[in-house]
Amino acid sequence: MRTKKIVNAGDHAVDEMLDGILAAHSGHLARVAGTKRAIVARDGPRDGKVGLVIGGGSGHEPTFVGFVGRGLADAAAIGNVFASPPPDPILACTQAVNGGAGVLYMYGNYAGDVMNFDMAAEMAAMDDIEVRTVLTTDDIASAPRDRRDSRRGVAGNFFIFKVAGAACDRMLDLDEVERIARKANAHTFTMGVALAPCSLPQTRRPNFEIGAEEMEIGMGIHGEPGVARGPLEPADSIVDEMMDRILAEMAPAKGDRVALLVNGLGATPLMELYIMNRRVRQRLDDAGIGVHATWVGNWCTSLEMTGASVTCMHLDGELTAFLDHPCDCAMFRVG
Amino acid sequence: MRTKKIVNAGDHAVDEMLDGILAAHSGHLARVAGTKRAIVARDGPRDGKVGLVIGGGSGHEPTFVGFVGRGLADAAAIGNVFASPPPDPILACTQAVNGGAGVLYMYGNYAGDVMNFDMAAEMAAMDDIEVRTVLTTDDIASAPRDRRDSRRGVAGNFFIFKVAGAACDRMLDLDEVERIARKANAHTFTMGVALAPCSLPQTRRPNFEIGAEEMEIGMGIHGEPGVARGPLEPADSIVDEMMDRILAEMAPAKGDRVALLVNGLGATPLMELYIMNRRVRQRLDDAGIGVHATWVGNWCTSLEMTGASVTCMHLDGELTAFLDHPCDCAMFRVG
Amino acid sequence: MEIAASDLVRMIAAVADDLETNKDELCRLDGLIGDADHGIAMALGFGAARDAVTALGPEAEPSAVLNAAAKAFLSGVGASCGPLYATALMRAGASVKGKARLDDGDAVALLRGMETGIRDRGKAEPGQKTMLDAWAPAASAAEAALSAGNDLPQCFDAAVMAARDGAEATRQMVATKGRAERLGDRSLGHVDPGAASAVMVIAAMARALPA
Amino acid sequence: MEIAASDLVRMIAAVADDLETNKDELCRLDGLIGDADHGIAMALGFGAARDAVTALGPEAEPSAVLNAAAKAFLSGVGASCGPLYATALMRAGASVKGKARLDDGDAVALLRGMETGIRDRGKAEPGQKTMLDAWAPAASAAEAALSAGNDLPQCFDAAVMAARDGAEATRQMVATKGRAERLGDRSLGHVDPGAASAVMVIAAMARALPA
Ligand SMILES: Nc1ncnc2c1ncn2[C@@H]1O[C@H](COP(=O)(O)OP(=O)(O)O)[C@@H](O)[C@H]1O
Ligand SMILES: Nc1ncnc2c1ncn2[C@@H]1O[C@H](COP(=O)(O)OP(=O)(O)O)[C@@H](O)[C@H]1O
Ligand SMILES: [Mg+2]
Ligand SMILES: [Mg+2]
Ligand SMILES: [Mg+2]
Ligand SMILES: [Mg+2]
Repeated sequence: MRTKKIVNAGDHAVDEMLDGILAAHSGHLARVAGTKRAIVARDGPRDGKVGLVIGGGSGHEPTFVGFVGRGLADAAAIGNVFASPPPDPILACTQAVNGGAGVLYMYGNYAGDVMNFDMAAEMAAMDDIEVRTVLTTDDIASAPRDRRDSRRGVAGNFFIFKVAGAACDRMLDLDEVERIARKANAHTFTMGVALAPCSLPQTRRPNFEIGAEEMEIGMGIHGEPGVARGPLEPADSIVDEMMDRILAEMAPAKGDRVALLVNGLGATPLMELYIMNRRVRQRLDDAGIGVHATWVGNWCTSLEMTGASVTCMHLDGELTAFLDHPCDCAMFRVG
Repeated sequence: MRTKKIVNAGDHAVDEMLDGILAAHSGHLARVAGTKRAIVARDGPRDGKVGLVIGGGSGHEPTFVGFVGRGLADAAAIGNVFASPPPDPILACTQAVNGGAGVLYMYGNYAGDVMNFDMAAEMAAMDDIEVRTVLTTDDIASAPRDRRDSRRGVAGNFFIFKVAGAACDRMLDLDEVERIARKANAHTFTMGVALAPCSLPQTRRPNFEIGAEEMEIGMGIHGEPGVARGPLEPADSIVDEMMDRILAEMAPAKGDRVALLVNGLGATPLMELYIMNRRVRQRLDDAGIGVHATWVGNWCTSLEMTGASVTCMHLDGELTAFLDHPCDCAMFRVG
Repeated sequence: MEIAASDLVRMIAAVADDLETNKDELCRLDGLIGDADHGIAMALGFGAARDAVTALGPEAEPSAVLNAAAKAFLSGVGASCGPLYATALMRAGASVKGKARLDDGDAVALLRGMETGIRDRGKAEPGQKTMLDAWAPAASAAEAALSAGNDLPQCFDAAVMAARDGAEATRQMVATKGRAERLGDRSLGHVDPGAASAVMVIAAMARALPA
Repeated sequence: MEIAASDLVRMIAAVADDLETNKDELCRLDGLIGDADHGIAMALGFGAARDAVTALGPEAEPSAVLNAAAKAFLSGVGASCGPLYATALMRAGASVKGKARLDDGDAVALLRGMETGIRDRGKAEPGQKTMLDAWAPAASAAEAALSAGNDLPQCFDAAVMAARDGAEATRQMVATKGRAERLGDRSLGHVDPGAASAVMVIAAMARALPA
C-alpha cells in the first residue's frame, strides 16, 4: 500500500517542485544560469559582501530555498529528498554569490552534507574563492552536551541562518560573519518529537514504523529515529520534557531573553503548535525569561511527518540586533 | 485507536490555542475585554472606518484569526472546531470594531455560521450598529453555477477578505465596501481535493473513511464529503481537473490576470503544493492568462487533513489595487 | 400529571446526560455526511443548559427555566444546533409563559414550541433531511395522542416513536439544508445526525417526566 | 583473465541493474536506522555512472572509464554515498592509470583503490558501522586470495563472501559515523544499509567479470 501524495513521477518531484517555486517567486529567486538546483537571490549577492550559501536535502521546505533573499542567504544548493546536494550546485552557488569578500557555507551537520560541501569548498579554492564553513548543531537530543560538535542541525537553522545572513547584509567581513554565525549556533537549542512518519516520493512507504500510542523523542528531520521512544503524552507534558532539557542546556539567568520557534514537521496543525506555545510561554514565564519574538508554523519540515520541535535562541544585544535586521525572502520576511 | 495529536484535554484545545496565539502575537492581537473568543486587532479599528468582522469555526488556522490586523480584518469571532461561533463573541467583535461607519460581516456560507452571525447582527441592530453581511461562496464544486449563492466558502476567503479589508482600510463607506466584497467573492474560484481525513481533538477519530488509493474531489474544509470520489491521480491530472473547472467558470479572456493560491489542507508538504503550482502555471500560460501574484502554503486548513485546493481570483484594476494594498496581520502580510 | 420547574430542570439534565453518553455516536453519524462534531455541540449545549438551570433558584418559573436553558445553549455552543436549539427552547419558554406548573396540554405545547423555534430559525421544511424531520412528526404525534385522550407519558411515547420514524426516514432523503446540502445524492442512505439527536432529546425528556 | 575497458563498462552496468532491482530493500534498511533513501541514491549514482561510461568511445582506457563513472556519480547524487563512491571510483581509476587492460593483480588493486577512496573521504575506520565494514574485508580477502594463487573469479568470490560477513557483522555494531551515529544503542540489531549495498556492488562486479 503506497502512501498518498500529490506527485507525478517520484524521481521528478524535486525538479518539479523547484519549477513551481520559481514560478511563484520569480521576484525573489532564480536558478543560477546553466544549473537546475542552484538557486540564487535576485537581490542579495553584491560586491564586497560575504556571500552566504546554505543548502541540504529537499523535503524540509521552506528550509532551505525559502530562506534565500536579501538579508538572509544569497543562494541555496538543493539536493534530492533528504540527500545532500552534490558539489556541483554548491560550487555554482558559490561562484554566483562571490563578491570578493569570501563565502560562508552554512548547513546542518550531517555526514553527507559535510562531504559534499567540503568537496565544493576545495573546488572553490581552485577558483580563489575563500570559503568558510559553519555547521549548525542545535539538536540537543542528538548527542550529549560535551559532544555538541557532533550534534545535528534541525529547526534552529531558522535563527542561525537569519542571524548570519544579517551579519553578511551589514557588510561585515568574513571573520566577523563567521564569529557571529558560530555564536548564533552556540546559542540555539532545539528539541523535537515525532508522532507519525513521512514517506519519500520515490518509495511511497512510511519511513519508519511507530505504534499507535507512541511518540519518538528527540527525532531528527529526516525520519531518522530519535533518542527514545515513549508513550504519547499530553501536549503540556511533551513541552515540559522539551523545556526541561532546553533550559538545562541554555542555563539562562532570570531576566534573560530568548527568541522562540515552535516548529511543525509538516502534518501537525497550527492548533497543536499554538497549544504547545502556550505551555512554552508558561515555562519561560515561570523561569523569568522574556520572549523577544515568536514564530509558530512549518518552518523546517520533514515532508508530511507529524510532530513538532521547540527552539530557543538565547539572545544578547548583538544576536537580537541581527535577528531583527530586515530580510525579504520568498517564504520568510522580517521588518 | 485514537488519532495522534499534541493536545491536552480535547475540550480545551480551542482556548489553549488562543492563549498560545495571543502569547505569540501580542503585538497584533488582543482579546476583546471580558471575552475569550473575540479577537481584535491592536491596530486597525478606528473612527469613521467600516469595521470588518470575520469568523467561523476553529481548525482552519491561519484562517480566521491569522487574518486580523491592520489592512485586513478588524476582529475575528472564534468558534469550536468546525463550529460557528455563537452570537456573543460575534457581537463583542462588532462592538469592539464599530467606528460609526457600519460593520461588515464576512464568513463562509455555512448554515451554522449564517444563523449565528444573523442573530448577532440582530443584536447589533439593537445597539444601533449597522451591519451588512457578505458570504463567501468560492467553492465551485459545492453547487452548480446557477446556484452560486448556495456554494460554500473555502480557501478563497484569503483573497476575498484581503480585498474587503483593504477597501475598509482605505476608509470607503459601507455601500462601497460591500460592493467590493461582493465583487471579490464573485471573482474568486476554488476547487479542492482531499487524500486523507482530519480528526477532531475531542473525537480523535478520522472524520471520514477513504480507501488507500482514493481521493475525494471537491472536498470542503471540514472533512465533509466532496462531490465525488475517484482514484488518486498524479499531480498533473489532479490540477488539470481543477483548472478545467476553474477556467470554465472563470471564462477568462487571453491576457487577463489572476492571483493564485495553492493551498494545503494541513498535512500536505510544500513540495507537493509547489509541484501543483508548476502545473497550474503551465495551464494558465497555455490559456494566455497572466499571474499577478502567487501564495503557496497552508492558508486555509482543515486541521491535519491531507489535500490541497487551487484558488484563482480573476483580477481587474480595482481588485488588483486592493489585493496589493498593505496589510499587517499576525500570520499574513502584504506590502 | 403536572410538570413543575424542578421537573423541567431534571428533564434538561437527563437530556444532557444522554447526549454526553451518545456524543461519540452522533459525531460518527455527522462524519458520514457532515463534519463530525454534532455530538460535541449537542453535549456541550445541553450541558451548558443543565448547568444554567441547575443554578436557578427554586422560585424560577418554567418559562424562566427554558429561557435560561436557551441563553446558555446559545452562548455555549454556536454551530448549527446552537441557534436552532436556543430558539427552540426560547419558543418553548414563550409557549408556557406565566404558568407556574404545566399541565398535559402545556407540555405538549412545549414540544410544538420547540419545533416551531427550530423551523423559524432554520427556515427548513420537513423533507429536507434535518432535525425537523424528527421534531415535526414528534410534535404532531404528541398533539394527536393528547386529542385522542392519552396521558402525558403516552403522548411523549408517541412523540418518541414518531421522532424515531422521522429520523429513520431521513435515510431516504437527499439533504437540501445544512452542511449536507452540497452532497446531493451522496447524502442518501445516511441518517441525519440532527434528527438522530432529536430522538435522544425527546426520549430523554420522556424518560425524565415526573412519575 | 584480462579486463578491458569494455568489461568495466559492463561491470558498472551490472551494478546499476542490481541496485535498481534492490533499491526498495535498501531504502527499507536505511529507514530502520537512517532516512530511507539509500537505495534511491545508490541506484541513481550507479545509473548515472552507467550512462556516462556507456557513452564513452571505444578508445577510452580503464582509468578513463572509472573517472567518468566517478564524475557522473559525484554530480548525479549527493547524499553520503555520492562523495564516497565518487572518491572510490576516482581512486580505483588512479590505481589502474595508464593500463590498457587489467590483469588479475590490477583488478584486485582496483578493489583496494575503491576501499581506500571510501576510507579517505569518509574518515571512518572499520567497526563504525559503515560501508567500510564491507569494503575493507572485501579488499583484504581479494588480496589474500590472489596471494594464495587463486584466479580472479575466485578472488572476487572471496571478496563477496567477506563483504557479506562484514555487512552481517554491522548488526552487532553501534554506529559512530554517519546519520546513524546519533542513535547510539538503537542502531544495534540492524545491518548498515551502506554495507548491504556494498555487498551488492561487489557481487554484481563479480558476476559481470569477463567469462
Ligand atoms: N436550516 C436548518 N434547519 C434545521 N436543522 C438544520 C438546519 N441546518 C442544519 N440543521 C441540522 O443541524 C445538524 C448539524 O448540526 P451540527 O453538526 O451541530 O452543526 P454544523 O453543521 O454546523 O456542524 C444537521 O444534521 C441538521 O439536522
Ligand atoms: N563517514 C562515512 N564513511 C563511510 N561510510 C559512511 C560514512 N557516513 C555514512 N556512510 C555510509 O553511508 C550510508 C548512508 O548513505 P545514504 O543513505 O546514501 O546517505 P545519507 O545518510 O546522506 O542519507 C551509511 O549506511 C553508511 O554505510
Ligand atoms: Mg539521505
Ligand atoms: Mg460543525
Ligand atoms: Mg456538524
Ligand atoms: Mg540515507
